[in-house]
Amino acid sequence: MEVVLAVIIGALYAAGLYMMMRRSLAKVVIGLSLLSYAANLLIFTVNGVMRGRPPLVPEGAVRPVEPFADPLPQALILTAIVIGFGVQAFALVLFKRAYQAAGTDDLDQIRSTELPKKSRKAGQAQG
Amino acid sequence: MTIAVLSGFGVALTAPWLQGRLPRRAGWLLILLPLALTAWFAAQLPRVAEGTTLAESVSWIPSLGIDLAFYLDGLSLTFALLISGIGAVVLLYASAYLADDPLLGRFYLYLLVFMASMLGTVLADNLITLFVFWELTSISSYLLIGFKHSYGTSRAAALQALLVTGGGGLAMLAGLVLLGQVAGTSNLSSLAASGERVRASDLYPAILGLVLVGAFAKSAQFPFHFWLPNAMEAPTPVSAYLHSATMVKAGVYLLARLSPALGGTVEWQGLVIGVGAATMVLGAYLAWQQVDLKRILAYSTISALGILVLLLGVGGALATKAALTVLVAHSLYKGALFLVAGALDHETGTRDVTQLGGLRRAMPITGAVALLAGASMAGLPPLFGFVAKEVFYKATYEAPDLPALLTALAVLSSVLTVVAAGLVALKPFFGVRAHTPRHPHEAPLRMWLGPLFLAGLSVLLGVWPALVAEYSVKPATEAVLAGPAKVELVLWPGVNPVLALSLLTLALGAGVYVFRHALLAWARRLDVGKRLGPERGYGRALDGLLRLADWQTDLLQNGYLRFYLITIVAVTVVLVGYTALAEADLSGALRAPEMRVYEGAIAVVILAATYAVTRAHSRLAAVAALGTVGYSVALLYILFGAPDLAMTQFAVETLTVFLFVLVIYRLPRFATLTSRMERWRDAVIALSAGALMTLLVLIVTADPSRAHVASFFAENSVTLAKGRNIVNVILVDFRGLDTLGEITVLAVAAAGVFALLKLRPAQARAPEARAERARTAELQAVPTAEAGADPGSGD
Amino acid sequence: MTLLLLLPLLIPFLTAVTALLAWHNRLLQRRINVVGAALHLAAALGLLVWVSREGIQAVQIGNWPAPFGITLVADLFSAIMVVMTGLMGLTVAIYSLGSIDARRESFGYYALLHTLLMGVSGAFLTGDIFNLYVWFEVMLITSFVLMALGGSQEQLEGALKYVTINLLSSALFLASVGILYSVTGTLNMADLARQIQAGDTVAPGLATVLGMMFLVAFGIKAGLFPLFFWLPASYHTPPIAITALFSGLLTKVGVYALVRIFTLIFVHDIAYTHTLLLIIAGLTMVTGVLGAVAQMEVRRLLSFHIISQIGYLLMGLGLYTALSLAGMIFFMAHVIIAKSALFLVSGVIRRQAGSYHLKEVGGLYRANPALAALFFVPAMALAGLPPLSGFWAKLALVRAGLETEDYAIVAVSLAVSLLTLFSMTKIWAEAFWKDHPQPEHPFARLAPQTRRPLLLPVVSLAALTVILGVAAEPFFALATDAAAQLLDPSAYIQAVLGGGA
Amino acid sequence: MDSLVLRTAIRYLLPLLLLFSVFALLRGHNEPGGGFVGGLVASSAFALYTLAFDVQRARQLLPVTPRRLIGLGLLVAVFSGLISVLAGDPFMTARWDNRPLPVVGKLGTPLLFDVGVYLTVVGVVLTIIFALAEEE
Repeated sequence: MEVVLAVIIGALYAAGLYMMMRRSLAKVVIGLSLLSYAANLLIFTVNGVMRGRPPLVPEGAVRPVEPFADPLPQALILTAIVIGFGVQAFALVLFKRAYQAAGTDDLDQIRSTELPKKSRKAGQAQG
Repeated sequence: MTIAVLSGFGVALTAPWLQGRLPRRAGWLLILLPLALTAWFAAQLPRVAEGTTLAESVSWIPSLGIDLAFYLDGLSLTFALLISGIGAVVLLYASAYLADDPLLGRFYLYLLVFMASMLGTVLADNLITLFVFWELTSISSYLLIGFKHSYGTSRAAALQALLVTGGGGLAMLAGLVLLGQVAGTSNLSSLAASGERVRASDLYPAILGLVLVGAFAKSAQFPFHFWLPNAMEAPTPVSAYLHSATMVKAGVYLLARLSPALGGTVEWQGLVIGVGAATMVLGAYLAWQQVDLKRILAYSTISALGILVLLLGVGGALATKAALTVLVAHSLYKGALFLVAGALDHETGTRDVTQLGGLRRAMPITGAVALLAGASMAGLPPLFGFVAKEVFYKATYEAPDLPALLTALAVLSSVLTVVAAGLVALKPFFGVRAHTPRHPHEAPLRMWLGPLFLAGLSVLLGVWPALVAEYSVKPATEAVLAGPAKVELVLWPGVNPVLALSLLTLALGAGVYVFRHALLAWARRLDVGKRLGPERGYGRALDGLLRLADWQTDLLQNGYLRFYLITIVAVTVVLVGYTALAEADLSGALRAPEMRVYEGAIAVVILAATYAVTRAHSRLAAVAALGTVGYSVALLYILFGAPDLAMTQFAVETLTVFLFVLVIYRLPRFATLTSRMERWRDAVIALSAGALMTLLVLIVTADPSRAHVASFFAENSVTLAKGRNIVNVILVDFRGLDTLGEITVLAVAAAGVFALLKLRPAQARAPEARAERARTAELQAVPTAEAGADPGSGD
Repeated sequence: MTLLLLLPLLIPFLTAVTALLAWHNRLLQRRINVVGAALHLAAALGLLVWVSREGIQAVQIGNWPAPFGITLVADLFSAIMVVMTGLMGLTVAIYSLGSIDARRESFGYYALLHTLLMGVSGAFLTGDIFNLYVWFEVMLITSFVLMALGGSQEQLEGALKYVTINLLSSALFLASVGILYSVTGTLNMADLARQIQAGDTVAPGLATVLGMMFLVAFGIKAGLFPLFFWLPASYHTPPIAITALFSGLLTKVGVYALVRIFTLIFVHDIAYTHTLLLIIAGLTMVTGVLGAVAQMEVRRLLSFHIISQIGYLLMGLGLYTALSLAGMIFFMAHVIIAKSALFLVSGVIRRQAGSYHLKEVGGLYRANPALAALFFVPAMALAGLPPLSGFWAKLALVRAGLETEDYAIVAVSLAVSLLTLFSMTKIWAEAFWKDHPQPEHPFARLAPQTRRPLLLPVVSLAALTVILGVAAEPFFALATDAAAQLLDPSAYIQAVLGGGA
Repeated sequence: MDSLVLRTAIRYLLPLLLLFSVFALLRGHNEPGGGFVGGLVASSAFALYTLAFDVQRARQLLPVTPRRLIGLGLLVAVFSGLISVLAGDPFMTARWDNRPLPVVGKLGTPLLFDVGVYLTVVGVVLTIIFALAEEE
């Protein structure tokens, strides 16, 4: 299964990065989402996928039944998912506000903080 | 000695305050310091003349092997006396010259800092300590050249001097560090002993080159000379002090100081003599063509510095003696002449020699000083300049290599120097009284006392040269040669070829002076310096630098987010990918997939949904596809034994979709903005990054058997941590600190969303109005970020 | 005593929470802010004293033995960095009192400020690579919010790029940690060091690949060439107090992380990794300083200089000798102080002369001589002029480079030093020496209640650059000790894992 | 999104979901669940309520503002870790009361920590959702 998951991870990365390279704000934020799926799934996959077998100790026992999935990556991913959620929420709202402030969602026109010297009016070049 | 150096810095810091308190007396009070220093150094003369040296050392930064070490021998004492003595003269002079300047306090500050740094430079016994003071002279020189800071020319000249000498200084730093490494010591006084080792080292050419660049830049040697005439933007006392008598001689000092370690080789002689000779001739050639008094003096200073460097290149007792004699003579007459030029400027309002004439009645004392100092410069007996020129000629005449050429060049430059002396000392005071912008009076006492003293010294030492020979030139020569030397100076050496050359020089000089107008026209036609000179190179380099900087910045920091991302991704792919292919074991990465049908179904769904996200034409479709990916990933988590992950992923996914829907509807519809070419390019880069990650996963999963800390958690989760859900136990106990950080992230994100939505700029315009995009106008007058933050609404 | 390791995290955390709960009481928040920052600095100094007396200290959070739980660990380098964090925190906390507007204050500015300090301190003190990720995220999200707080168009546009690029870096960081765990089975950095040195659990080639991934992930945060784009795009947009804080701390955390992993974990193939670091260092210096040369806006100019200075820090790491690492640590302290001082001064320039743009200001040399001095000293320190702090830092690096015969990087560093001097004199000539372009420009006097909070931090920082330079010995000796600890990680590993492990 | 079905459904769903969220929180130490999941479920319930009605009414449902909830959650979390510091152990060393309770299992500081997580998550999600919904 790792091979298939590896392909999925690659696809998620590729799609996420591709979306981030678009000019539209909305696509960039979607790309960020894909990227975090990819990273989480990557951690999950490289640490050995095992069908069934959650890292739970049965009632009354003192240790889980072997073999069981490594609980640590799961905890890491859980942390990463939650952090990712917070950051995504912020990014979403930030992008929305940036759109409102700049009046466009075309990133090629959102350059007012660093316009090159010679093209102060380049803003409308590619409307 | 340490106190002598450091007191200057201490007093300097009080100067602005003192000037504020006692505007009339501050100058008189401050001059006590250089006077005291002069007295102290003068008191050391007899002992040093006997061959004793003084050394002091305070530990400064032992971790770097740097001591605040000072060392006084004949060479440093000669310099120290010039620095403190002329310092006193200049300080006194400046108190009158700049009496009306509101920034006089700061002037004293800079001047005293400079004086202390210069003393530090010539007294330092540690290579790095020397460099510290050396750079301090550069920076105080910067502040002094730019003293008339309102003028663009002053600022440009200050910058030029700083860049040229500072750049040379940096090269020198590398040279000094290497020298210290090769010699095994950073003590200047013990460097001579390791001269053999240094000269034999592979690094010797590099050390020599780097140190010479620093010394030449500081001492205005060709091709770095151009900063010095431009530095005449400084107030005249500064020119007199820094740019003729002291700072520019720091390079000469360093050459003299390091010649026992570095000198005597073919490389040394070739470079030092060559550069010195070129500078000597060039300076003299340019000096007499100038019309500005200060520029005449500046170029002739360059010429004199060339002589000094040339003589140190020749080396040996005779040339070294000559160098030190010229050094003293030049400092005395050139300092005086600069101050005279300042007085003329101050009284008449111009420094243009063509506009000056017949002032001897209006300014008799200044005129007399000019005459004496000018005579010394021209090399007329019985002034000290004559003595110096005699030994200079003798040294070239008897030079071991190329004596004829060197002597010819020496005579040539001296002839032109005579002309320059005439222009400065005769032209303004004799002949027809010219009309000047201001009605001239004699300069005030404080402005003629010092120059008169210096000119007087030129006479005294000319008549009695043994005085300077015994107390200064001889011990200094011995210090340079690192051994005993027979040094005598006499006013009248008898009739010999050298005397003949001196007379010839005067005669030719007088001739050229008389016919200078005709010769000038001829020389101007021939002039190539303006077109090809190194100053033009400096200008070009500066322009080129600015253009390069603009080009690079526009190229890299162009504002296109996607360009940034593409670059970063490409760099990652290249760096990580190359390393993976070159260094990692790829075997095992290629293997057949193994899976169950329902797993395959989920995989297909994820891949299809992922593709759909990238191809979606509507926002809703994209979000729906994204959600599908998220929920499918959660399914995978369930299948592979991660129920907690799955629950969290489900919940988070639901909320995320909810947020997306709330927000993304506020954004415009999807539109295809990029060209097909760009999309392909991006797809290739993105896919290669994806492929890289796939490869990494395959490499890593090829060998699944590893000992993990997991067994510890399994072992102790129930017994010690009292929980059966190991994932949760990790989150709240084993790695609770992660979770604490994590909820902090969440809290801040919430605060951020809240602030973004509720805190708007004070004069926010409606988005619709923005969308109209009066873009250009807006960019010109970007309301700054702090518009609301600043004085008005600020707190 | 182990509490000292925790206090640099707890104090800002509690300060932030208190400020959050005192949401509507602005005055109380302002007071808490200063008290919290002062306590943080005091705790940091206490930690430094403790570590320099007793050696490397570690505490196992939750009392779980390493490498199973999370370890907080302070060696001298960490402790020095925490002190710098405390110093920046206090200076900016005070400066903010006089420069941050009431609206930002009432939207949680002070809570955010202290959360940032917590995140940064956490990153410096953690001994666990995933925990490092968490602290990075705390620091990042807080910086995102601070960057955008106020919501002006410039800020939002800058933040947009800042956020996107940094999230890319975080995703890469996270993936690298995941892979690292899968091949070593541990997240504890000391344990990682041991395993990769031993070379039996993980193939050295694969370890190098991981090193490259971390290099890119941290390199983005540190602002290395060619990954620095987010920095000049955004650093000049928020209020100057925030910019100063960011410049002092954020990129430095990236550098800290690079130093940590490339002295502790990935030192198995120095010929490859550290040579690469040197090449990147040179390019970072040059592109950064050229960017600065091209700017006429003070904040942008200084922002590009941050990048250039990062190059020097990386040079110290890449040379990887006792002297170069000591120089790097000294440089770090120096540049944090000098650069923040310059940013804070530029805020005063803006107030008095009316703009951040060099074409639009001038005349301050006469109007405010004290400010001129307060600019000149840190500016010259940054340019590496002796005997100020920057000189000793550069001298150590140059000497280390000449000793290892890496002449190219030495030549580049010296040339860049000259260009730094050039751009510092540009600000000096334009803002101070030149007359104001409007002859009758009124130089705003600082109101008494803003004067002290604005000038006190600047004066202190400028004084520090002088002290760090003139009395460099104790600081350099400390840096030398810290470098020795970095170069020989056995004490670190011992402190974290204990004797038997 | 005016939907009578949703409104009616949420009236009954809300208490159920909240109850479930607390259940997920409390049993999280032994079965899948925990503070995060619990907090997310609880806040989803309020999110649905907001969707069905409006922000005002959703706010009224809460005894404290979400912002307070965040502060409270953070304080509880850090306090649970500080208890052991007072006893001289390292930060976050767990302390347990060994008498098991029904549903909850044993009481201990990690559980208290999880309660802090729960409160913070609810506060955070509600802050975000309310702020966004008020934009509409």
